[in-house]
Amino acid sequence: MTESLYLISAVLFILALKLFSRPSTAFRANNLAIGGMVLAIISAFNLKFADYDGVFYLVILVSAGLGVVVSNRVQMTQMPELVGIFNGLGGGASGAIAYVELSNSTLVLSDFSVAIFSMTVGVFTFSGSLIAVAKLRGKLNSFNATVINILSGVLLGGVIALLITKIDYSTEYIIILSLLLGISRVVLIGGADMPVVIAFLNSLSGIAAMAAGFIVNSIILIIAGALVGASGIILTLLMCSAMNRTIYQVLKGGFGTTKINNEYAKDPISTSAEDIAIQLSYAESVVIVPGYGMAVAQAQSAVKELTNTLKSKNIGVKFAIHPVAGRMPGHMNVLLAEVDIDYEDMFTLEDINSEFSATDVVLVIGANDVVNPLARTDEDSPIYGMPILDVDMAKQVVVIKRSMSPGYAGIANPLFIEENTKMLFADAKEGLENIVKSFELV
Amino acid sequence: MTESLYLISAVLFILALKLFSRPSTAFRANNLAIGGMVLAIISAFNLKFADYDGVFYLVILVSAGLGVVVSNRVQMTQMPELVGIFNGLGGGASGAIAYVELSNSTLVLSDFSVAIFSMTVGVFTFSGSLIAVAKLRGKLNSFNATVINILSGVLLGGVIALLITKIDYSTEYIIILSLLLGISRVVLIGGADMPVVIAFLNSLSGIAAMAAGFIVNSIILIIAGALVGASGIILTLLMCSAMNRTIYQVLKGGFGTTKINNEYAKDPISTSAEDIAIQLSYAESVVIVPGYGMAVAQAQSAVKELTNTLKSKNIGVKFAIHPVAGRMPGHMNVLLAEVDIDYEDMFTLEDINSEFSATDVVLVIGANDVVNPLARTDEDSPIYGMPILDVDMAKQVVVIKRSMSPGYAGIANPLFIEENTKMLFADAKEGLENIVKSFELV
Amino acid sequence: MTEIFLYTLLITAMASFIGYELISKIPQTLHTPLMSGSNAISGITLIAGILIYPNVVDDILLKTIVLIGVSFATMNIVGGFSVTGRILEMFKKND
Amino acid sequence: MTEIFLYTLLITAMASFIGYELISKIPQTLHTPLMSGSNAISGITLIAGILIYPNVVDDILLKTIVLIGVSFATMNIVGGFSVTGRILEMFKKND
Ligand SMILES: NC(=O)c1ccc[n+]([C@@H]2O[C@H](COP(=O)([O-])OP(=O)(O)OC[C@H]3O[C@@H](n4cnc5c(N)ncnc54)[C@H](OP(=O)(O)O)[C@@H]3O)[C@@H](O)[C@H]2O)c1
Ligand SMILES: NC(=O)c1ccc[n+]([C@@H]2O[C@H](COP(=O)([O-])OP(=O)(O)OC[C@H]3O[C@@H](n4cnc5c(N)ncnc54)[C@H](OP(=O)(O)O)[C@@H]3O)[C@@H](O)[C@H]2O)c1
Repeated sequence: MTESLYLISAVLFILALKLFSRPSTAFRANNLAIGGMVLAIISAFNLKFADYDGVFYLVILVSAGLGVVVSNRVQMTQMPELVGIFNGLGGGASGAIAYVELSNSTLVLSDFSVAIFSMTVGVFTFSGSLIAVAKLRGKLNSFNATVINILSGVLLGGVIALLITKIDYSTEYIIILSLLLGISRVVLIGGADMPVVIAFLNSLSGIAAMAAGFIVNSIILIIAGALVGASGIILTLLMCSAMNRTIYQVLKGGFGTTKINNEYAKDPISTSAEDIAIQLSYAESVVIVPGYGMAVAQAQSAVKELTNTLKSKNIGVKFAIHPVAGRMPGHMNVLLAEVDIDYEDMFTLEDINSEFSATDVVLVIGANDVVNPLARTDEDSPIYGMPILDVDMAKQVVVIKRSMSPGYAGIANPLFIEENTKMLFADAKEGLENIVKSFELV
Repeated sequence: MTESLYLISAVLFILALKLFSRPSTAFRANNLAIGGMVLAIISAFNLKFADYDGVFYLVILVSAGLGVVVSNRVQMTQMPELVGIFNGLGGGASGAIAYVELSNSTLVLSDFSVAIFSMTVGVFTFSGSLIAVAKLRGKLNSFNATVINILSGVLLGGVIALLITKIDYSTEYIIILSLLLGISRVVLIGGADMPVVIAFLNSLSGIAAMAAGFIVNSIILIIAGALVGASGIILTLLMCSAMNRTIYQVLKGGFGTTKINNEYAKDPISTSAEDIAIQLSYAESVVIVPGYGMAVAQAQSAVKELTNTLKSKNIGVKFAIHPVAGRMPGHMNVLLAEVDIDYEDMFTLEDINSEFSATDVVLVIGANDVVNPLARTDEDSPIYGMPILDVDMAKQVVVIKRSMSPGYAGIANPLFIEENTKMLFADAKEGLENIVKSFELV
Repeated sequence: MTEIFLYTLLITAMASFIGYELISKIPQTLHTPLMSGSNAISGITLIAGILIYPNVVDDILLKTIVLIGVSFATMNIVGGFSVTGRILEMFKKND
Repeated sequence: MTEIFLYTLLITAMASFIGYELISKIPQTLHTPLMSGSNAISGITLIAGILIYPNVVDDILLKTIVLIGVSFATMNIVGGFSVTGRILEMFKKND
């Protein structure tokens, strides 16, 4: 009887995804998903709680506690890393379970291959995710692409050879090779492509769970795994198309490593916080474009303060959010939501691009590639064809960043030297705070 | 092996529904659904074609031939009736199969109740659909509601009583009672509510098929039945909400039978085809609102001619289509598509309502309730709250209908006596043809 | 409750959900062909007729009734798909 | 191929399809919590750990490995849902 609870659990997961489609119902959706998970767990125990020893419950308790602590301590700017870590854990779990199943000699051949698959994918996800996190934290640089490509080829060949020749005792080798494969694959990919990698690995961890479901014959694992698999794939494709690159190009690696002539034809017009305050106070409509720099500077509260100041002067403020601004999809939205900015004021690229020409001042805060007009004009540029926010159409543009150095794509941004653009060279947080202070003097 | 073809069949049905969402892919969707059906049939035969005698194949062949002939002969204006008839056949088929299953003494109790359910629903759908068709054709009038309501109650009681007391030989009684129930239920409902009834019965025929699937243990029957059930329910609810009535109110019946004071406070301004031609030739933007009268008059070709004439004079023409204009959802769209009017020129209520105030002339062709402003203004009106096309906001309105008689809801329409409204009292087809002719003289 | 029955229930629920999601997205323009097309699909009961026919060939009454069901379902399927095709052809032309 | 296996395949296909349809509709604003939430769901492997643990209690190595898997999955689930809740709370405030 309890075993059939998974039916309800599946329905809850699906309903959760459905309710996730609106900010106002998404919180409830998360609770439904939690409910689905709890039911699935109860259904798995099937009232045989006594079959489990103290260690088992202790491990669950301690791990759950750890999960709570970590998730409550983490800063919103570190979400990409956190998702990466959890993802690695999920993959590792599937890998471990599949390994144990493989040692069960009664497995039929089809289950055996599924278990091998689950283990390989799980372990690959585990090591790949950890490397991705290290890269996100900037602790690794891209290695020489060709060498590592050859290495990965050899590793892959090794796995296959072992699979064909010596099935019985090769599981440990496969684990090691999968680990290496995950490391060597991800190490090749540029740091800012890590969000794509993490979404992709997330999809894989779902697929590994699904495969585990086929082995232990649990339909809820299959369903949940399939849902996660679909989610990861969609986010991956979405990021790729927002960068106008194929998933193959991203996972092949090497992007952002070619050196490009990045000299500017003339000097930018630099400005001061006071001047920006004056300029803003004459505007009727302001659009703020946040980017990765806002996250780095933890400048979201300062953004909120500036927004309040502008609104108190009856100046209209909107936020234009590029799908890949920052370091994960929806990253900017979360940071802005954290400081209570209404999601109704956040606009997507499609919704706001036609409005820039009627905007008085656009304030670009630590964003770079997502507002680079070369994506529209320069066919040779690595970002050519990527849909960008057309801020250069606005009457005036103000950019806050620390220097003229390029963004992730490593290319110069002619927006910075345009006639209607002024640069404020400062840390985003300090810069914004200074602007707010200057307002009090205006 | 062949038995597992139903997996592909299920996938094809689902893909078909997905592709149905755009006019450009819907034709392909229909072919996918046909493919799914063929596979399901092959899968059911499971290569045992020899187990079936000549009569069986003959029946299939003749019925298929009949289906083709009827579907190719039918006029697009008769679609509501055709759908009603096919629906009845589907229900009847489920009823017949369930009856035969019931005579199989090895049924377990749960299967037995499912079979009873399938039979009741199927037979009910059969008789109800046929009455609905008769009503659509105007061959029946609404009976005295109270008497028939009591009768249906007694019938329903009888079915239940038989079910409880004497399970073994009661199947024939149940069939008769279900037949009667279908007749008596539908007979109560006003003629123009028949589309809702038919969509509802369509949903029921899907549910009957689903139930049949549980008995013969065929998952593809269950899936297809569930899909049809969902489709019918959605269309039912959609029509109800477009009329601002609940499904309960519709199925209870009696709508449109109360007598209302329908006298007009003043006389309408009547006009001639020549005057309309002149009026239209001075317009820059024209919106055409087709209604049931266009279907009755088979005026769609004349509409097309007028559209061509207007477009050749660089006058913009759009079509405003109310969700329940005509006698089934999408009815007007099909009639217009039949004469090659582009579906991009057809607008829904939400899309066009804001445009009327900027429209020079609105041409209402045989529509009535869907343009009745009382729905906005008169709380006592039976159609109060129904979303309508706000044609009275336009600069000028021209209405083509034969008389001042009301539409289905049986209430007067103050639009007809408004100052900026002119009436052309004529059959829609003749009237339009005269307007086109007059254009040649202008 | 056997596992297969539970799976069947799950499939039923999922199919209804998928139907609901997909059909909600179909625009008003296509509601008439949607009605006639889904109507055609409801003739799927033909499958049930095929499955039980071999068991009843010896009983002339039951055989006749199955044949009636088969005939109805076939007309429903063939006629329904064919008229839907006719309608959708009209929409295709516009491309 | 047993019937149950076929049903399982069907359920897999339907679940993937439902996932694809529903997730495509989630707006960009919610992509970060979507990622962390679906991530939490992938900890469902915990179920597999629960199911196989009783079979391996006698083998200390296997038992340890299952426990590692269980621990990872639990952190993934609890941490993932909890941080997702934290994020979504921020969006809720706005109503
Ligand atoms: N979000 C995703 O899902 C995702 C996924 C894959 C790839 N990406 C890639 O990530 C990039 C995102 O574009 P983006 O415009 O947000 O970022 P970006 O192009 O990487 O530029 C960020 C800018 O912020 C500035 N910055 C750094 N720290 C700062 C601080 N403390 N204060 C002020 N400014 C600071 C940097 O300039 P200074 O050093 O001069 O200050 C830098 O130019 C794109 O190239 C995109 O393709 C994103
Ligand atoms: N479409 C659906 O799915 C659906 C479903 C349920 C209910 N309904 C109901 O059906 C009605 C549809 O509204 P509607 O505006 O399309 O139709 P309507 O309100 O029924 O009015 C149709 C008008 O057409 C005129 N007419 C009839 N034959 C004509 C001819 N040969 N030439 C010119 N005019 C002719 C009639 O007036 P004369 O007799 O003066 O010519 C009549 O007033 C609504 O009440 C709606 O609630 C529709």
